[in-house]
Amino acid sequence: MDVLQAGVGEFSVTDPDELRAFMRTEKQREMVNKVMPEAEAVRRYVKDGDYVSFDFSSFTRGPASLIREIIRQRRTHLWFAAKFTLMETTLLAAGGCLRGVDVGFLGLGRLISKFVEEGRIKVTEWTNGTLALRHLAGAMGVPFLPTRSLLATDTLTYSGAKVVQDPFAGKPIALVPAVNPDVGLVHVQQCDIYGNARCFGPGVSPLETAMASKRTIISTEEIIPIDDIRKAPSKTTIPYYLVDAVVHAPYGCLPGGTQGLYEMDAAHFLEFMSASRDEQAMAAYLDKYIYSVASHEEFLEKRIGPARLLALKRQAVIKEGYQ
Amino acid sequence: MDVLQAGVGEFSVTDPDELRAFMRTEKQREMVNKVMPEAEAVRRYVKDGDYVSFDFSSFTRGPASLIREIIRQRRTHLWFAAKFTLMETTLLAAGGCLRGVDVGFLGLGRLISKFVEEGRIKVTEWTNGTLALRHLAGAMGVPFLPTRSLLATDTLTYSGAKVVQDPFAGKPIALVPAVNPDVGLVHVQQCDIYGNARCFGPGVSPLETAMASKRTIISTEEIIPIDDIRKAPSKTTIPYYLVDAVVHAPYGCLPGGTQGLYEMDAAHFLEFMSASRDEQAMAAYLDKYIYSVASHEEFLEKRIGPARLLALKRQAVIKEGYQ
Amino acid sequence: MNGTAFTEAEFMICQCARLIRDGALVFIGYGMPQIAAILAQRLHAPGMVQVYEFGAVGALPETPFVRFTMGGPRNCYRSVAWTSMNTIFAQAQLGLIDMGVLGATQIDRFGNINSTIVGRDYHRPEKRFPGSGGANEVLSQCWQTVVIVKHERRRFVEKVDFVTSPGFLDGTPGARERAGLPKDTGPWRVATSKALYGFDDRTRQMILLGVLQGLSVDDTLKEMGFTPLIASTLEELAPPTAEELRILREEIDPDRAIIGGAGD
Amino acid sequence: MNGTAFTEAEFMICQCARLIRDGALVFIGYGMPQIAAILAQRLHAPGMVQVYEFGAVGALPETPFVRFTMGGPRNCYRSVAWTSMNTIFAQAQLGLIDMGVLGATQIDRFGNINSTIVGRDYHRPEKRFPGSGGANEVLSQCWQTVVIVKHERRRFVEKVDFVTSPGFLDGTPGARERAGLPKDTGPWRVATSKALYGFDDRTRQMILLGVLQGLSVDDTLKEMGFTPLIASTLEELAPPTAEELRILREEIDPDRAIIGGAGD
Repeated sequence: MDVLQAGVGEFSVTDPDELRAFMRTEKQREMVNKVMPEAEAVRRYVKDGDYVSFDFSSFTRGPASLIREIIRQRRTHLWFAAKFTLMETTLLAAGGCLRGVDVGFLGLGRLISKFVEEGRIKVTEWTNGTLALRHLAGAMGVPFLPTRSLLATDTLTYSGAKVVQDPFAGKPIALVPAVNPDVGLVHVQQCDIYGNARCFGPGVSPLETAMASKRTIISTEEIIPIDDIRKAPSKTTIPYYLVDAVVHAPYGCLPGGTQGLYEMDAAHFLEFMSASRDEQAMAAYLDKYIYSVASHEEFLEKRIGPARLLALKRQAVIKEGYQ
Repeated sequence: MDVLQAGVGEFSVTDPDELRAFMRTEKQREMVNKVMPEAEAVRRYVKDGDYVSFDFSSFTRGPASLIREIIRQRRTHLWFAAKFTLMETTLLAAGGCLRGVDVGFLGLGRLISKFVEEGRIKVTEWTNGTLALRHLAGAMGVPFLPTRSLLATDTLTYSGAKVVQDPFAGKPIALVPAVNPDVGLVHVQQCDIYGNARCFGPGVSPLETAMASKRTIISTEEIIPIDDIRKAPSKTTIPYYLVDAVVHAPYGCLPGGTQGLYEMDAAHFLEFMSASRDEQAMAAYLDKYIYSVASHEEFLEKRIGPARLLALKRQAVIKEGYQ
Repeated sequence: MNGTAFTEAEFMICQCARLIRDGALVFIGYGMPQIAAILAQRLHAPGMVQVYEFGAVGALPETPFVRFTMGGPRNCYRSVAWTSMNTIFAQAQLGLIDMGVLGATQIDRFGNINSTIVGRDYHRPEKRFPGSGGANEVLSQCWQTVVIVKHERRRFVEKVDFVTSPGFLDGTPGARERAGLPKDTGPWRVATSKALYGFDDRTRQMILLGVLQGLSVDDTLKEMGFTPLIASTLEELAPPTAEELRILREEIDPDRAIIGGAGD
Repeated sequence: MNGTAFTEAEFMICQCARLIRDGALVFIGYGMPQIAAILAQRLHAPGMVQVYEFGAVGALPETPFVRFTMGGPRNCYRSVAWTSMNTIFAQAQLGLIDMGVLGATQIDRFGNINSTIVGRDYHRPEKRFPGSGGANEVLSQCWQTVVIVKHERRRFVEKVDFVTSPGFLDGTPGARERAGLPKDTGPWRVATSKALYGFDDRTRQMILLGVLQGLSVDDTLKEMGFTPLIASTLEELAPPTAEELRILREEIDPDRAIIGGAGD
């Protein structure tokens, strides 16, 4: 396949057959109870140096409690797929967890930019759409997918895409390599103990993320009986055999919101935005919300409190479509 | 792009930019009432020589009344995507409508095989999965998608796929060309007058079919208010701007079933199977169920009758998940 | 038909069902494989997960089985997920589907399957058949594929007239991998109305593993168009048990549309 | 701030809103484009269809607008469909999305957009910005893209430091098509806090189409890093109307988080 242009960004591809061999032996086909505390899920399935991906966003249905646990356990040298991220990259970088980022959208706030400017965090350029497409390729078990985006830009130059001539229509087209994250993190509204998970509302790519990832950790607002799952199979976003751990995490998206259940905490985001201007302020933020609490439960209890939880729940007046 | 092998089957690709130009000018963005009789929908949007695709199957949620109307209007030289077909190819071929078939699954019964053996119907070989993938490519606006199926078979030799060396992982991989049907036919449980359509239950590729097709005709069991659509946007399988015509066709899948509403008519299928053994019997079948009735309503009234309709409705006792 | 008699279809279905592992994700073809899967689910493999090409996963089908049913509510009853064809074939391509169960018009020494044409000239076939359906994907992508086929000489041929779905191709080591097919996949067992076959690890040739109780090796070989390898220890294949037959005849297919024997 | 005064953000938003056609499918970026879309929807374009990169289509957002909201229930309220990112970008690639509305850090003479770095050395940037987000897709795939940008000299540069999203590239005829980008696409309008620009059909250079009422051409040119073409007939751009300001200030953004002016 003649390559007309090849991006120089850092990336790696998983050989499709190695991926298949992993899926064959490591993904449990039996329906077994996968519910475990967040600490255990992260200890088991997130290793130093892993490529980590998440869904959906910092503001909406993002696995914030799992991200905090990764930081709490002080993982290092992670590479993060920032396909719709606003705060996670800053938190992970400030926590010393991050080696690099696939951008997407790098994140909000000065600090993450500063990390990149100083060369402390590596970056490979992509776009939100091509990162989602790379997850789709990973989910399909193919090494690449074609797109007419990226072409003729420096984004492509500093990506890992290749431009080839389409052998059917004859025009140049970009191929983006599959990504198969070591760990995918997805927060959902409902999940059974086996991992059959339901997301309500729009999302970036929960199914693609779970399929593409070698390990998938689900955090869920609610654990429901499998009988409910079997009564409405179209509502299953992610089937159980893609899932390695189920973490019961009510309010797990905070400071983001979960559609139909609670609104995002805009005041907290302002606090984060303010802290994201310099390292010391962010260190204090991390200490307050992550290191000084032992778990998500303690975070809710000591740092958020029942009054705020109820207020955010009350604000979630729009229920239509989220069930 | 070095092509290691190229199938010799007949197929054509739509230039992605010509497709875009069509989508720009021909797909109506305004929400306008698209409800029309089946005769008008077929007259307007199905032309001699068209490539026609449908979803889902002959037995379940298939657009049978639209297929019958195409035969009734005596379209000719059609090419049909038999991605999950059992009776449609026989009916269309016996009705003189068909020039060729993308297989998929050619169909049940001796007659369609005989047509192919005698060279009266052309065939290009694919598989159910690669036909669905070709629709996905068409839906994505890319000229091809890669797959590890098809390789090393005569199916590939007589398809339109090409084998190339993957520029990322280095292994041979098949590329299947996009298909952009001239007309896509999808039967659904519910649709509003603008074309926002809901399929309940599993299906082959209703969204891919509607996206890939230049014209999409929806036939629907029920017409619902747009207000219902806006209350549960996740239930929308196909958004209105992909749709050109909405045909109100209760029992439109007969002799197939529609999940949650009525069971397939097994007795009718046995009658079809019996007729599908020779041309004269099939001619009589076509006359009885298509040519001698003016419309789907007349088909229901004169050839099925209220007792059978009610019986098939009563048999549909499983409702779980179909709403 | 007395209590111990059984049809060829019943034996094929029981053989096939016995090969289905508990806890496996299994891609189910149309017809006999559906019956075999339900039977396995009701006996030794309650945790096997049925996977259909139109996207249903984990169904617990309602019985009696209604002829033709595949995408309908009875066959898809109580699934864990309803996806789509592209999603489910993607999962097969990812290596998530353990087994596939398929029929065939012809099969050859190396397990290549033909369901397209009989005849030497593709453009003027003696007989045309429906083609791949989803069989090519299943045999390309699932880890182990079980082929269920009636034991007839015309079906077991030295070389299939048309390779619809890939077996071990020409049998040379690594032939599938060289072509780009997923590693370590291919046909695993061939369950017929008389015998059970596997494929030799080294030569990739079909190997006779067992013969139905009461039949001789010659009874099977004489109805084949080629001579397979023969395992050093041959299994005696048990006929359908009373329990298997009860479930088939009373629960799954009382009309005997698939299992046959209605006329006896 | 008196009744006729307005902020730069308010003017940019109103300009942008006026460019949104009724009945168009419009890809909406984060922040100001969201406000502009709601404003257009409430005034001249009730039938415009909002499209978001996470897959929501046809929302009628609840107001007041909550800062940061994008994928949340208020912004996605009463959509006609909730799809996914891959599906919605596929629809853009198919040619179904008429317009896109985007912000930019830098824009150059040929409408190339930079939202990645400022500085000559990619590996040692002076300033790092968030990168493409979905902007590259929007500018590559939508038929017409509106860029909404504050009128500052540092933002209007002869050549962007980094092409995040493709404008007319080097301006040569057919440059986008030669690269494989979809035909007849590209930046269409640039709406700033002082002026409105388009792109010359032949030279693909940015062309000044209009200036905010009360400002001169020089007022705009002196705050640009290059000199654009100037249309033979210049439009006088009306300031925000009382009705536009009422909707912005009372219905959409009473906290003035986006439209500004809270401190006045």
